[in-house]
Amino acid sequence: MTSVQLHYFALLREQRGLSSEVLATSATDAAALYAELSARHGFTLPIDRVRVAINGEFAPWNTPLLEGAELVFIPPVAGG
Amino acid sequence: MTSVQLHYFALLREQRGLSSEVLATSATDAAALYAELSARHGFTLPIDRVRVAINGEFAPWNTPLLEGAELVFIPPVAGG
Amino acid sequence: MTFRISTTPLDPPTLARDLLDLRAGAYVEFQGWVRNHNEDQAVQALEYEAYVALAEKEGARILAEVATRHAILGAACVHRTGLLQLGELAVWVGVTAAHRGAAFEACRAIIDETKARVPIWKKEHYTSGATGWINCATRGDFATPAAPQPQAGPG
Amino acid sequence: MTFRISTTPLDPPTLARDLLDLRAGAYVEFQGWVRNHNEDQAVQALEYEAYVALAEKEGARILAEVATRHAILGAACVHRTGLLQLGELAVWVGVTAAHRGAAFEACRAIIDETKARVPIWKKEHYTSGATGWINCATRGDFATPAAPQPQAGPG
Repeated sequence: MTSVQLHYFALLREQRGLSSEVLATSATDAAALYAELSARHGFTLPIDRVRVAINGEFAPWNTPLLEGAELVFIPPVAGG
Repeated sequence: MTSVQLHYFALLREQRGLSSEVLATSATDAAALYAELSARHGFTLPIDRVRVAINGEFAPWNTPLLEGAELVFIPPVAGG
Repeated sequence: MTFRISTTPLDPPTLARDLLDLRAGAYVEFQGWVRNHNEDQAVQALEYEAYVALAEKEGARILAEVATRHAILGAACVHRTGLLQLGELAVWVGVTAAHRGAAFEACRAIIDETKARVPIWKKEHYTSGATGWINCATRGDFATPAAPQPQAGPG
Repeated sequence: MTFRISTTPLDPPTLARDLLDLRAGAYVEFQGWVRNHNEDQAVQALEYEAYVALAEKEGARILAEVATRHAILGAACVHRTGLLQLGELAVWVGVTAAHRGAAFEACRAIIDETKARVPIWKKEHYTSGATGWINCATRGDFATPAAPQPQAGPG
């Protein structure tokens, strides 16, 4: 199990019902973690409409999860 | 002879040495009047770089001069 | 060249002052205002949320990229977060250049890239009482269609 | 939709206020500043002169034309005359639209057409002591080359 820190924004924050959490997961990469959380919390955004940031930078979905990493799933942006 | 009112701006005002005058001319259109004044005052701008306004509107160079008309020769503009 | 997220109202004259430059002949400014409609729906307010650390990092990258592509002298962008009322200023972009062509093109590029890449989200509150996160609809029911997804990774 | 010549300094926030519109999502502004150089010459001040009656008439035509070609909600332009120092605001254009594309394009078109068609003249005062009416050089010695001549007759 890997322990990671998660922050949620916008639609994902509302669907998760909280802004951050620390989670122990058996997922080995960011994509698997998003799939796990989608199944558990009913996220409506398919993974191909979401990006992931790890430790404050955009990262590929297949980035392995390291102990203590900080992840943010980024829903489609809409500034302006 | 036709009596017209002239206003000068920018380079033409400086080359004429005044801002307005009333002039009696034998020129029959605006182009002929510009040629007459160029010869008299040494205007450096050739007619193809100048436009003419008559009674407050841009007008073709071959517009006949009518008694009392107000003419402005328009040097190349440079707003902004 | 600063890109900033602000939780307080933006004052364009104050923001523009930092861009004063005697070499500049052109200044172009963009302001995004909260308008009273989107598509066919009447809007009452907008709520903006940002992932501030990454938004400011990605925004700074946008300004740097634009500065390499256009002959500009200065550029800045500030984006509001929080609940905004109709007519309020949501985003401000200012650009200076010796000549106007570069200033217009850079200003346009900065707001386009900001909307496409910077992690900021917008929830519309409609007069009907409904709300919607823009670009997040998954059944095409109320919000605007998703913009094309930007490429993953910085730059 | 007003086009105005002003003999006194321009204040952008005051000018922008007239364009406030709850239907507008985008506001684009252009400011032309007196810069400290032109081509390779150091500039000390600029002197603007206008044929006011025709300038305001032609300017109003430009705004009307642009409004028919772009989906804008409002537009205004004010141009200074007189002697302006470095950094001073010579011309201001503001445009509102529901969407930013139209606002950017219309703002650009207004300043482009204004520079090409409106009877306003600019004399540069160089730090060398020389002066020159822009676009009026006939021997290509010091001023910028003439812009292409606009068509005769109202637009």
